[in-house]
This record gives sequence, C-alpha cells and structure tokens, in this order.
Amino acid sequence: MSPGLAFAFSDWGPGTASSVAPRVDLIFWTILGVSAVVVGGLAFANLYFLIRYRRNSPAPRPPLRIKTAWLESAWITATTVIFLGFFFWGASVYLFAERPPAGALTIAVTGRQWMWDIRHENGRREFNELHVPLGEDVRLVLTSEDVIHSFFVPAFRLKQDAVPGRRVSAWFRATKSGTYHIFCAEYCGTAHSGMVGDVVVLPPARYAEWLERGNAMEDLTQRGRRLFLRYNCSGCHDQPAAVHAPVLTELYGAMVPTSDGRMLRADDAYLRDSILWPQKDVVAGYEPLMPSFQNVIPESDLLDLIAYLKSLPGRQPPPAGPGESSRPLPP
Amino acid sequence: MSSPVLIPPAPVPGPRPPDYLAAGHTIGSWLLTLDHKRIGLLYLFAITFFFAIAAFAAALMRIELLTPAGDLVTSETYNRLFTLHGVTMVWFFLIPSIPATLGNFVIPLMIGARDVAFPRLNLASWYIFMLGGLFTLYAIVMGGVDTGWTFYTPYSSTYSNSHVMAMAAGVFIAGFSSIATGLNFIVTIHKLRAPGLTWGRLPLFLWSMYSTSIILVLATPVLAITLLLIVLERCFGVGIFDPKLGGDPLLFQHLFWFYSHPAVYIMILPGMGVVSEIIAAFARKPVFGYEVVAASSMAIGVLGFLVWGHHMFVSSQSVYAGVVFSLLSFLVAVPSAIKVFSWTATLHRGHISLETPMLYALGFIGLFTVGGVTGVMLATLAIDVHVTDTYFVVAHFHYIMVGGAVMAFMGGIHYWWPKICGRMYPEWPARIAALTIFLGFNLTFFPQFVLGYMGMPRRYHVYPPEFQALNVLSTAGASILGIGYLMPLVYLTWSFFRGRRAGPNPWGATGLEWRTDSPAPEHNFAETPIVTTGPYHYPVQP
Amino acid sequence: MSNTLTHPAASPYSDREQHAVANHLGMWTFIATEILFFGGLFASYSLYRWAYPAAFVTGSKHLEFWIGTLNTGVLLTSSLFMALADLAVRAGRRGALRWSLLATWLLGALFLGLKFYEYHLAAKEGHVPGAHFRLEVPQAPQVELFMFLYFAMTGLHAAHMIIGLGAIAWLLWLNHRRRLGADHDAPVSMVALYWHFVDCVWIFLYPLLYLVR
Amino acid sequence: MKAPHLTARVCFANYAALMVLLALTALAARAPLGAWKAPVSLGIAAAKMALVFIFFMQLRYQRGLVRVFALAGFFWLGIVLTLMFADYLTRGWLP
Repeated sequence: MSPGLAFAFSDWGPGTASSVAPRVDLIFWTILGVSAVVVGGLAFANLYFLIRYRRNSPAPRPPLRIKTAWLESAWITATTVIFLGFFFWGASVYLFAERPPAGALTIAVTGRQWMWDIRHENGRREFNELHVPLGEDVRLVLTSEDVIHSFFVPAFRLKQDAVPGRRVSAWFRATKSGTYHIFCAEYCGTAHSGMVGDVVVLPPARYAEWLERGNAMEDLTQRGRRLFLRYNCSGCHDQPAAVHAPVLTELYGAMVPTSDGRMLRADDAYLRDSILWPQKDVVAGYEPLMPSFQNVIPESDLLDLIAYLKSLPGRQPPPAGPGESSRPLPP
Repeated sequence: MSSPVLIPPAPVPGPRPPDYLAAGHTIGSWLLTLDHKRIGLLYLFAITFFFAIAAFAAALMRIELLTPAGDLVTSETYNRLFTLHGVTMVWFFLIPSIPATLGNFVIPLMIGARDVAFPRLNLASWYIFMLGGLFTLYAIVMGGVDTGWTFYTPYSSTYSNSHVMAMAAGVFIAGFSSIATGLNFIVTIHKLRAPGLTWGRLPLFLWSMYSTSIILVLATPVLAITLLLIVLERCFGVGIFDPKLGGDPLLFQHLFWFYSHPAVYIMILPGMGVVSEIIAAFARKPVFGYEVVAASSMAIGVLGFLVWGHHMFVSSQSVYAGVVFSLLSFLVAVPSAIKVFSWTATLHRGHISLETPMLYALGFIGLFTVGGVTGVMLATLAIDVHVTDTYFVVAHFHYIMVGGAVMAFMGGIHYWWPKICGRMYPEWPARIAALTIFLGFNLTFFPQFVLGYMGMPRRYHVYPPEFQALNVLSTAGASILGIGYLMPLVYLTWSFFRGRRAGPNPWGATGLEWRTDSPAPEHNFAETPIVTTGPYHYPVQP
Repeated sequence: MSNTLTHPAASPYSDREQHAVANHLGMWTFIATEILFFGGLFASYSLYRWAYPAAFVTGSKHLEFWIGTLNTGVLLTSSLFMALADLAVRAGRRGALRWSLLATWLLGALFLGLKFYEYHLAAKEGHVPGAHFRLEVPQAPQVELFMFLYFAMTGLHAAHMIIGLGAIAWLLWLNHRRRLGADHDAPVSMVALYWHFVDCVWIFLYPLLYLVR
Repeated sequence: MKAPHLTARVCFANYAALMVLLALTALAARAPLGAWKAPVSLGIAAAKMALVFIFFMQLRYQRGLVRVFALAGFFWLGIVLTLMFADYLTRGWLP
C-alpha cells in the first residue's frame, strides 16, 4: 500500500500535461472552493441550530421579522446567478477544447475490442501507444470497429467516445514530456479494463526521429511469429503437422464454416475467440482438439498473435459501415 | 381546531376496529390483499430481498478492487457483478423503494382516504413487479448479463453473449408496475383527498410523490419501448441501433436517458418529501417557505425531463446540444438548492430533538448537498469531459442515491415504523446504526471522488497501482457500511414483534396519518377526517 | 384498468360521481403513458426518415397502399360503433349495446385479418427484416430499417388491437350477464377510450408508413 | 356523467368528417404536392385525431383537468423530439 499512498500524497492528481488541463483545473478548483464555502456554511448553520435550538434549550424563539418571500427570492437569485456564471465559464472552455485548430497534426485512432489501433500521417502504425510531439497541436480522428469505446487521457483532461460508423475528432497540445495513461472510458466488454495504453510525449525532434524509424507493424508481426512458435501454435497449425488442424493462411477476412452449420467471418473478434475459447466455433471438418488459451496468453501477446495472423497472406475484410445513404448521420 | 396537533385524537366510542395486521393471518390474506398498507409491506419484503442481492454483488466488487490485479474473480464475472448491482439496485430497489413501500403505506393515510384509487391495480402492480424480478433472477442464475445497467448499444444489441434478453424483459415488465403505481398515486392525490385538504394544505411528501408519479407515468414507457427495441434487434438481427446496418447507437442513448435521467428524480424526489416531513416533525416547526418547496418539487419533475443530454457530453452528440443541455442542467439544480436552504432555515428557532429519523434526515441534507455540488461540477461542460465515466461520477450518484435516497428511505421507515407495526424501534441501537451508516458511507464514497479526478475509469476490473490506496480506503468503508445496514434489519425485525407499544402519535407530529390508531385500522379512519389547517400546524410560526 | 368491482371493503370512493371522474382521470393518464410508449417508436421513425428520406419512399412503395387505406376506413368505422355503444349503455339499451359492440369487434377483427394478410404478402416477397430480407433496391439496409419500423409500429398497434378485442369480448359477456347499464357504464366508457386511442395511433401510422411518396 | 352529452347525431357527423378527411389524405398522397406532402398528410392526421379526441373520446364534455392530462402526453413527446433533434440537426456544425 505504501507506494500508492506515497503517490496519493506526493504527486496528487492525474498530472497536468496539455494546454487545456490547467484551464479545466482552474474551473474545478473554483467551483470546489465555492462549494466548500456553501457546504461548510450550511453544515455550520445546521450544527449551530441543532445545539442552540435543541428541544429543551431556553433560547428565545421570537417570530422571524424578515419576510420569507424576500429571503427566498434572495437565495434563488444568488444561486441562479452563480450557476449561470459557472455555465458560461465551463461552456467557453469546452467550446475551445472542441474546436480543432487549423494545421494540426492528424492521427487516426481506431478502437477495437480491446485495443487502440493508431495510424500516423506517414502510415506508421502503433497499438496502445500514441507518440506525439511536445507543444504541437494534435488532432485525433476517432472511430470504432465494433462497440463504443472512449479515448481518455486524464493528464490531458481529454475524453471522447469512439463511435462505430462515425468519425469524431478531438484535439490537444501536450505541454510536458513524459508518459501518460490512455484509458478506455466507455464500457466495451470483457477486457474493458485491459484496453489501456500510454501516450508518449516526445520533443519534436525526437518525435520526427521516432516517426521515421519505420513501421511498427513489422515489429509487431515479427513478435507475433515468435509468440506463435513459443506457445507452440505452430506445432499444429504450421504445415506439415502431425495433428489435423486448420491452416491459417488466407484466413483473415474469409468466411469460415463451423461444425454446427454457421458461417462466420474471420475477423479480429473471431480470431481472438478461437484462441481463448476454441470450442466455441469449431471449424467444419475438424475435431475440437485445441485447448483453451484463456489465462495463458496475456492480452498484449494476444494482440501480437492476431497481428501476425492478419499479416499472413489473405483477404482483407470488407469495409464496415452502411452503404450509400442520401443523408448520412453527420460526423 | 386551533391546535389539534399535540392532542391525540379522541378515542372512538365502541369496539376498536381491528388493525390491518390483525385483519387476517393467512398467507392468502397477504397475497390477495387489496389493502394499500399490506401491499406496501409486500413491496418492503421484495425490495429488501433485491437490496441484499445487489449489496452482495457490491461487496464482491469492493473486495476484488482491494488489489490492482484481477485476482478474486475473472473480468467476465466482474462485469456481470456490476451489471447485476446496477440493474437490481436501480429497478428493483431504488425506484420502488420510497414510492412503492412508504408511498403505498402512507399516501392514503396522509390524505385521509380509505385506500388508493385503484386497489386491484395496486395489487397487480406488485405481481407485475415480482414477475419482472423473476425474469431478472432467471437472467442472473443462468449466468448474468455483462452490459452494465445502461445497456449501451451496439454492445448490448449485437456483441454481448450474455442473457440480455431475459434481463431486458425483466426491466421491461417491472416498468409496468412503476406505471401502475404512478397512475394510482396521481388519481389518488387528485380525487381522494379528505374534505378541506386543499392543494395548499398538502404535506410536502405528497407534493413530491405527485411529481414523482408524473415522472413514473411519462418516462417509464420510453424505457420500455427502448428495451423492446433492443430485444427485437437481438432476435431478428435488424439494425435500429447498429451502425453497420444504418442505425445510430446514439439514438439508444437519447431514448435511454430520456427515462434514466428523470429516473434519478424518481429516486430522490420522494426522499426530499420524506425529509421535509421529518424535519418539520422533529423541529416542531412548519417547513420554511412551504409554497416554494412544493413548487420546487414540481419544477424538478418537469425540468428533470430536459437535461438528459448531460450524460452524453463526450458521446459525440452535437456540441450545441451539449451547451443547451448543460444550461438546462444548471437550471434544474436551482430548485434542489432551494430545498436545502429551506430545510436549514426550518431548523432556525425550532424545538429540535434528535431521534433516529432526524439523524437520517440531517445525514440526507449533508450527503445530498455534497452530491448536489458535485452534480454542479458535472453539469459544467469542461469538467464533465474529464470526469465523466470515472469514479467521480460513481461517487456523485452514490451520494445522491445512497446518501440521498437510501438515507431518506431509512429515515422514513423509522419515522413511520410505529404506524406500520404499532411498536417503537429501539432508539439507541437505531442511532448507532444511523451513525455507522453515515460514517461508512462517507469512507466508501468520498475517496472515489479523488480517484475519479485522478482518472480512474468506472467499470474497471484491474487498475494501475497508483489507485490502490484510495480503493483500499473505499473497501474499508464499504465493510463498515455493510455492518450499518445489517443492524436495522435485526432490530427492526425484533421490534416488529417485541418492541415497545406506540400510541397513535409517538412523535407529536401533525398530519392525518397520526390521527388514527397505530397500527392503522384496516380502513384507516373510523370516520373521514376533516382538515381545517395547513400542514405542519405546530405552535411555533415563522 | 377500469376498477369497476365495488367490493365494499375495497372501494375508496364516497360516491359514484367521484368514482367515475377517477376512472376517467386514470384512463387518460394511461393514455398519456401510451403516447410516450408509442412515442419512442415515433421518435426513432422521425430520426431515420430525416436521415434516409429516399429509402423511406422506396420502402413505403413496397407496402400495400389499398390495404392501408381500407384498414383506416375500417378502424374509423369501428370507432363510430364504439361511440354508439357508449351512448347505448348510458341509455340502458342492452340490445343496441350488443349490436354496436359486435360490430366494433367484427370490424376490429377485419382490420387484423387484413393486416395479417398484408404481413403474409410481405413475408412471401421477403420484405420481413432479418435473415430472410430480400429486396433488390438501392440503399437496401436503410429500406430494411424502414421495414423494421413498419413491423414494429404496426405490430405493437396490432398487439393493442388484440387486447382491445379481448376487452370488447369481455364487455359482450358482461352485457349478456346483465351487468352493464346506465348506472354501470364505466367498463364500456373505459374500453371505448382505449379503443379510440388505439384508433388514433393508426390515424398517424397510416400517413407515416403508407403515404411517404 | 355531465350534461351535455355526446349524441348519436354528433357521432355520425363526426364519422362523416373523418371519412372525408381520409379520402382527402389518400388523394393528396397522389397529388403533386412536392415538399408539402408530409406536412399535408400529417396535418390531416392531426385533424382526424383531434376529431376523435374531442367527440368520440368526449374531451369536449370533460372538465379541464382531464383535458390537461390528455394533452400532457403530446407535450412530453414534443420534449423528446425537440431535444433529440437539437442534437441531430446541429451535428455538422462546428463551434
């Protein structure tokens, strides 16, 4: 408990690492201050009345001389005015935070059960890590391939849902180098709490260097191949093998017949399910031999494995989303 | 009748009519009863049962969250636990808690009527509620549901592999029991008031119940149709909420929150009404600004329908809609603030005594105020973006629903307990329980505000280690809270059979319910009472 | 809904007038609930019609215009007979009451018969949304959405009609047992309000579904 | 329960009006009205419903309270539609 406790008291808060963060904090602390005064005042008044006007106290209780209507209108007006002030302040910061600045660096972020798939402008791709340059405006274009996710970086005070079928933008300007949490904040299924990652804020020069270092996709698939050997997937699924098991090339994106007569598309969710719960969708013509790898393969390895399977020669899945529509729900 | 309040009613000549508990002792006399008081108790048993289930789920979650890793239960189980906790607490405990138990029990007594307007519908509503509960229990026993109580699409409609249909059906059915109860109360309050009980003399609990009933009747059907659409979508594979088939998942959120935000007021408005009654009774003073407090109940009921979009500030709804919903949310906070100020002003120059109901009422004021000011923070757009879907929101709505609604429910149970069973609960154990609940509650949920601002998202089974200290504090508080809730269960059950006999009016309170015997006679009043004064006609006037 | 049984112990009312007003208030509150119940579907319909106007025209053209129009007439006529039944019970004319209720019931059944025939046609042509949906038109998914709304809205309406037919059958039975009359008209008035309301829902479904051109 | 009551004459007149409106709306659906089609057909539907509410459902003969309850449902449905479309209609706009 001590490291947590130390954190809680030494470096309180989620960190302040974007241009919007201090503005949000200022509103928060102001409202908190006003609230503390009001709550404290009420608590004091209540306690004072409880003691002074306890049932058998001799305190005098003359009739009230102020008109109640006057008192009531006073506190109705005061409350309304203060609330309207908070509203305008909060809304103005919000509108600022919602308006993406021109010329921002654009990065595509796709949520998928249960990972963040991030593509930079030059095609470099990374998973659950987002490298960004310090001090530059960055615009994220968010979408989802399956359910609703939410891209949340506490240190930036940034949160935006990634909604399937829509592209929504969010922007920030990082003001401090370092590594910060990414959380998925909209409940998205089994491994919702595993859908986390890091934002790495680099000085612009190092960011440019990082960006040029090549496509992370290759690293990922290479690592996936290594894992494929390590977990001995290759023992059955590489040809030739002693066991009669499906070949995995040309699998991703194809339609797969199952032993109970259904047709499934081999998408990410299918691959994932087939590794974790192999008995769920047994491919037609094969025995249900494969053991479950649930709680055996950790989440990060699973992503690499799937990335490797996807890199094998095969078909790409058809683009998701509705066909042509005359008035699409606007982005 | 210049000061009828402190004088117990003149004994009715002739043989005493049997009280409602003595009117029949068979199981049939309970399960087929048309008596609103017995139906209220049937609801009390049912919701206590569901509360226990939901609290058990919460306990497991809190134990799991002691460590950052997921070591007690798997994430599938954890997701089912919080769904179970949410669905059961919201629809099978909080929504029926004060309205269907205390409301059923005291509304006819408070307005001087023999029963509610439609007694058969009232009994039917309990059976509908239980049927909905059975569907929900079936879904739980078969393996549960992992969507969260909010059933967000397209997860619930397409992706979830759990028993969404059974649970949605359970909530759908229970909704009709809400509608029946609300309809009954509206007509009862309109049509069955005793002679002389004008709207301006209506106790504040009845004003709040009237407003609550309007919400029950007008919001619940929208939830029903929305859940029906999810079930149809799962059955037939059509895409009303699925973007792959042309649907819009945000439509679900609009329809869902159109019900579920007002539903928050279904939980808290009756609590405010109970607290108004208790404060007046134990300060021996009329509630300060009666008209404004009554009007604020109605204002909350109506304005509460206009603010649902504040649950969707980061959902990708239009920025402008967000601004409008934020403004309206601030406006709905004004009448709540007025109530808090009025309660405090009521204490001023009163004759205050601190029996258990008053302790709960004071606890309510404190906790509800904290929930209220954090609600103001959440209505502020820029702050909401950061803290929505984090533990900050979890803490906020528990301050409103547990710190507010449950505290008021406990206060109301203690306040009307003598009327329910004709006996007093033991005072000192009850006071200790009230304080235990108050302390345990704060220790459980205050750390969650901090956790939320630090960024810990809700519905997380595993979490980064820096959040552990506060989670441990919260779990420690939850264990105290759990003990606090067990105590009333024990001593109230005991006092139901063995408690000290209570007279018709043990608190010296005003209100028609105190002008008849305890426990109330089967038909409430020997003869229809006639009202000649406003409510809270205590000797001290402002 | 209508609480007509006046078990002396259960009745909270002091007189008939008070009971009648309470019944009406209760029924109208229930109708307000029903408006919001159908309202969720109307809201969904509005959204998708606004989003996909062309698909809705296509979908509407695949419905049977004449059945829809005929059914509207059938329902309006049934409402007339229901109103006449309400008049008959208040005048205490049992014979007229029986014939009006019977006419209402038969017209309601005719409506449902036509409706199910229309469903049958749609099923035969593969217009039922879901796995068997077959419609070779542009924007097929959006047209499917229209067809889904069509089935959901008319299906919910039909469910209400079936409940209404049951209620009218119950009235016929009560009338047969001589338990309705000028001083016992509440069951008829309540069922009549319900029936007229269900009629009003159809009055809107007709242009929203059949007349999108 | 309160005089004056609905009479058979009013019923038949109301029915005739409803059937005329039905014919009108069926014809209007085939007329070249362009963008006015939806408002016309919905306007006629609203008129028909008003007739049913006022005469068949006897709102004309009811006291004010019942009329308020009859309209409440529509008012609340209006809230749903207004605030929901406040979102959808302004989605494309940027601040």
